[in-house]
Amino acid sequence: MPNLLTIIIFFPLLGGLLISLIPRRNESIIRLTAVLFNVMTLGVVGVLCTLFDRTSSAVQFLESVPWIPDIGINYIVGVDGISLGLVFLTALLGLLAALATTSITKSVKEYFILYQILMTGMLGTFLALDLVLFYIFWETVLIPMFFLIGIWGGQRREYAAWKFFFYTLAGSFVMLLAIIAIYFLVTPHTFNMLEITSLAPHLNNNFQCVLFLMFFLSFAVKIPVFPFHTWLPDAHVEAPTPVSVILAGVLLKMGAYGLLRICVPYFPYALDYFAFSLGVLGAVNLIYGACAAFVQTDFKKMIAYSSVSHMGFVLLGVAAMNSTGLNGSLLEMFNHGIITGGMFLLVGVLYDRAHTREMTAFGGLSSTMPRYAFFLTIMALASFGLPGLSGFVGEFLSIAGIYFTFPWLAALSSIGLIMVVALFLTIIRKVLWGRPQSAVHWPDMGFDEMILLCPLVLITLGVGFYPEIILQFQRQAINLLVRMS
Amino acid sequence: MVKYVYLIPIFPFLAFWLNILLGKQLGRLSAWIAIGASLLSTILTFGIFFGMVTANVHNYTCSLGSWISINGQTLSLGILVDNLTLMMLSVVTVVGTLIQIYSVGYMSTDIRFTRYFAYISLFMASMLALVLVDDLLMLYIFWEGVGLCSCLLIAFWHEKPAAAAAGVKAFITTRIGDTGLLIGILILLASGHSLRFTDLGAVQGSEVLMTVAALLIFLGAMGKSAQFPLHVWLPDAMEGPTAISALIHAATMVAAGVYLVARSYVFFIDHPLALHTIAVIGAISAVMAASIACTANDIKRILAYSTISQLGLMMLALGVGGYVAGTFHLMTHAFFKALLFLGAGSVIHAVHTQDIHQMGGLLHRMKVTGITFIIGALALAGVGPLSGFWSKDEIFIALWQSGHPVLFAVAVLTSFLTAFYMARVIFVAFLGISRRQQQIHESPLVMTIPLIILAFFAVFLGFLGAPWCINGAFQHFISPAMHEVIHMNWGMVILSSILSLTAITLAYLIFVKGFRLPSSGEQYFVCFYKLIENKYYIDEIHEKIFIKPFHQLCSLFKKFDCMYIDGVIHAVATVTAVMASYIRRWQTGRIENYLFYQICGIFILLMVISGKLCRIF
Amino acid sequence: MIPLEHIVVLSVFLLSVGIYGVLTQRNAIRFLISIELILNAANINLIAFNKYLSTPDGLGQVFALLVVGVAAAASVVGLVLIIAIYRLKKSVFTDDFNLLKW
Amino acid sequence: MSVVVFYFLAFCIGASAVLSVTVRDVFHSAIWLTLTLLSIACLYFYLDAGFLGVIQILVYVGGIMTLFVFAIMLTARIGDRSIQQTNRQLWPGLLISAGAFTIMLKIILSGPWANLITLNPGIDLKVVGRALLTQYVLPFEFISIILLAALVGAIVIGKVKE
Repeated sequence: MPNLLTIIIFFPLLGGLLISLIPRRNESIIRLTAVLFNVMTLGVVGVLCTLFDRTSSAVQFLESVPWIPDIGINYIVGVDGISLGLVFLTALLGLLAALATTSITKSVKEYFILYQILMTGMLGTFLALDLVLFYIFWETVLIPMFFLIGIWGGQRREYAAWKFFFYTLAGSFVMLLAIIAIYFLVTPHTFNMLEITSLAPHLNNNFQCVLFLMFFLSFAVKIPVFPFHTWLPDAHVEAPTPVSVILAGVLLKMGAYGLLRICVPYFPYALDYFAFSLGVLGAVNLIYGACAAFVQTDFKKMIAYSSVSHMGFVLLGVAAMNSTGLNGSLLEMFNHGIITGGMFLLVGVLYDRAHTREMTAFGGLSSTMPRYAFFLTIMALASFGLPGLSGFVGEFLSIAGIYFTFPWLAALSSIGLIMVVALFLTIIRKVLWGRPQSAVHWPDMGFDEMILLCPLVLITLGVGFYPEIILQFQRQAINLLVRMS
Repeated sequence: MVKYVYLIPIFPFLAFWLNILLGKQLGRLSAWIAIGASLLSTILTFGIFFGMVTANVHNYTCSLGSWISINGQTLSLGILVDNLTLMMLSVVTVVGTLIQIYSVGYMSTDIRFTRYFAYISLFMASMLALVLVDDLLMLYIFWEGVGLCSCLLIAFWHEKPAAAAAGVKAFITTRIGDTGLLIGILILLASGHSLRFTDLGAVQGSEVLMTVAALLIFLGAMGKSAQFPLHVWLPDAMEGPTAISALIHAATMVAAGVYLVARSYVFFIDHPLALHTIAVIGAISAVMAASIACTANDIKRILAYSTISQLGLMMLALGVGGYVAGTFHLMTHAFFKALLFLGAGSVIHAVHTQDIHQMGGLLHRMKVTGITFIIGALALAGVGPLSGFWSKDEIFIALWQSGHPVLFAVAVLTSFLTAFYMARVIFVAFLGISRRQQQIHESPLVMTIPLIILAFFAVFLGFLGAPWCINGAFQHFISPAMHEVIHMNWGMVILSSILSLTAITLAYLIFVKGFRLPSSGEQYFVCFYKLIENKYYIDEIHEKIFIKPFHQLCSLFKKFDCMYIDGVIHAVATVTAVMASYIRRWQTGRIENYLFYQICGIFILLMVISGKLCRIF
Repeated sequence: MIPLEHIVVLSVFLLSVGIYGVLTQRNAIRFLISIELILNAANINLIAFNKYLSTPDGLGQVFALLVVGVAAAASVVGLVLIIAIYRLKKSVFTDDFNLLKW
Repeated sequence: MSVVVFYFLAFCIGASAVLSVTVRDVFHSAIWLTLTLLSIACLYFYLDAGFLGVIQILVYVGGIMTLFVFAIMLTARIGDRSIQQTNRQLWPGLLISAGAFTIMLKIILSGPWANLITLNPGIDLKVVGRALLTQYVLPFEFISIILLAALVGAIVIGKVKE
């Protein structure tokens, strides 16, 4: 299949178009169509994974078509070990989030149209290999997300949507400037990311540092890195469950992906120069996120802040600049998508029953909702990195990587490891243990809810027991990255 | 036979999944699945045990496949079976199986019966795997696994807030140690060393760095083995079911720290400072916990402190080079401490209280429990010829030979205190008059049979290491390189006998005869007593130094988020909004204003171009 | 013949009066009247240039004709709008309406 | 002679235009506008555009002015003399229009007009008609559509809804 990636990117959009043709009263058909398209997207991604040559570090399935030749913009898409895992993650979480939309009852048609656009944007971001194309997909994600939060969100949805929008937009503009700058700085002028990979490292050191910072700022907002993280708790809390899943599972990865795709290979000098600062930011993220999460009273906000904390591992891995750290970083991105996606699904399950997210309203669910307790426990354990579950591998590799480069930072981050444990155990204690707080007996998770979490739990266990199933895809690409930086 | 060794943890692991996934359908069958699994493991263990002993094989390693590669090293899941492993395997499987059988009776009325057995199976699997693996990282993985099971089982009765809090506390406290262990592993990894236990002896590198690594690894052991100052979780852990206290918090998991030190002993022995630290920490823990145990009133807490103290003794022994003594005590302690806990559980099951002052005269009501408990207590007190006597003797000898008089004195003091508080428990709770009116029944057979079996071990296991009996079989077994003949050290035997007998007599005088100190001395004593009764205020110090600042830090961060970061964001937004509120007044909505602006614009345009136009003309 | 610029000045004057009317009158009908003045100013120019510059096909007149047509259409619609809004609000004064606000 | 006629017409146009935007009574203002339009028609005749002059009278004076008068009468009270007829930007408006006039005057007076003039001997109405229906048929048709649309629109908007 020559145009596999184009199919993957635009297939969800096609679904969106199709949905726009369905009369709005046929809600169930709309839902079915959306799910069907996402299943097929996942299927195509599955085919991609099997066809992917994991022994090669090169970009595969490359497609290049001139788009606006006058200014050198091409439609270039390709996949390598760095993006493959994230594409799979996107397709998987996309399907699960499309399934988990029982709580969406308002304007279902518009919801799914926007959702499908969002999917195209995310997949495109991970697959684009032309800076302008990358930027366009990057922004494509922003707009549907703004509406998804602003229309289908909770109480303070508009505030959250605006906050998210402006934060990210501010970052994106800086990135656009950087993209234009890099276009004019490299000779021959090009937007082709693969060509820039070989051209940009020859830039003058000062340019490298400035461009690095510009790109980093934009990615830092998305990751999010302290102190640009405050959009995240609001956006995550106000977004409806499936959107939170996408937001935490995929959107945050876009920033980290950008870091790996652009900042690391393009600006080796700058990376070297800023590595320590990056590591410090990572450690701060880790500790700050865990601490801030610890005192929240809103369940969803706790999980949201814990994402901030986990993204600290990703930063640490990047700052390590060695294959261990980068492998850990990328793996942690994948794992975090799976785990936090599951966590948000679980919060959603509870919210559907209790209509509140206050921690004080829960308690003792371990006895009344044993299945829920099972899933939440596994996800929480994976979140704080219990060995044998996926979270551990990524965290361990990141910490190991940073240890090889900056031992003291690793020691500092290890404090974060303890805090994360405290955080998730507290969640377990408050939600699952103790006496039931509510007089109402909430029903346990149904089949439809469990079916969403099962794949996530299986992946968590699988990756935890045998991380090679993910690592084998990314290893060659990471090795190449290390050689370049 | 030995090549099937990897099956040992697999059986309980399968039992775990079976129980956790099919819990409701299985009902009471789940207990027998768990027990069956661990029985299979036991049988396999002993099969391998005798296979290896008869074939005179001391070492077996195999690799089950690579797991991950870091820094150019491929870490694989490997198995190392040597005599230490075999000893641990036997202890874990035997004690584990007995305790599971006991649990069938003990937990019979619990609503989460199946989950209990699921967790305990998971624990067995992790613990057995922990013992089997051949490198530090793998050990760390299962190390966390047992920690998790410990946490889940402590908080098993999570409806009690104290239990839930204790579960969390246990995990976090041990996690502090584990993080140290992780960093220690990283240090070894970063300096390019293999993490295999068999290669640890050959570790080279900067002395300071390696000593730090050793100390950090020991930090992990401290957390798990509840050594000062990370011991605070263990007494709280007594909120869990007593059978769990017996299995995890007395016999097996807490011994994992000692096991870790013993396992990487070749590494520690190269770094005297680290070894010395182990000895000192062990000594502090031993005497501190023993003194607290003298004043505690909760039977389980007494045993918990006693565990800390005994683990301290083992660490002490290891720290001064008494490898054999440490491991020997580890083995004997596992059995008699499990016995004591199970006995205590049996008592609690019957009288529904844990305060020893509310018990009394139990021996007459609960014959089997009483007698086995007393056997266990005497073994712990080091009364010959029970098992504790022999292992304690080994420790004394090791300390004596190492030539540290202070440490030796600490050990002597500890064993004196041990005998004293165990005698106290017996005199107050089991002998004397009954303080309860209610009918007290002996526990069912399913609970008493494990007690009897354990009592059997508590009595006879020591002979394995007794010098005159089968020529110190244990010593030669655990340390195959040693060939010298073990001699009886009669001095030590007499010393420890006198010690325990004095302590028991003293306890008899105080708790039975009501003997009191002269009042002048009492005044002086009260202060000291208060200090001990409050466990040296260690919990409070922890609270002050770690927990409170942590909470304050968290609140600070939350505030920082809301006030400063969001404050800046909101300030930017507000400035924009204020500016906009002025600018938007131009938008009056009146057509004539708009036209006016438009014409002004045209006018300005005309002004600008008029000069140019004139020139063109 | 009078100079062309005089006619142009006349038309510019008419335009200025129209602008003045548009800017200052609050009565919507006077508003429309002013617009008619502006349109006629344009028409005068078209006719005058047609006369003074040699345009054999009468382009200026053609366009003037078209402007008249458009002006007619515009004033018809404008007046009807005024009547409609008068019916609604009982006023034709433009400063009574700020529906375009924000 | 013709010069006098032109300046007279110019005066009529200018004066009546000014009056039409300054008198208080709207009705009077409509009358003054009629005079302006008539004078402009005369100017067209003067400029050899007789057809346009006729059209001007027919469409403007006959059609549009009637509409204006109707509109004024339909909207009661607005002709009242007591009502303020100018809005708050009287002086700015005056200023800007005067300014615009001055600056345009300046531009016009600096123009090289004399060189441009090549007088047209007179335009045949036939030429205009042919041009309108051949070369400029598209704008012509366009205007008719606009007129139709205005007609329909006026009816729709002006209709009293039940």
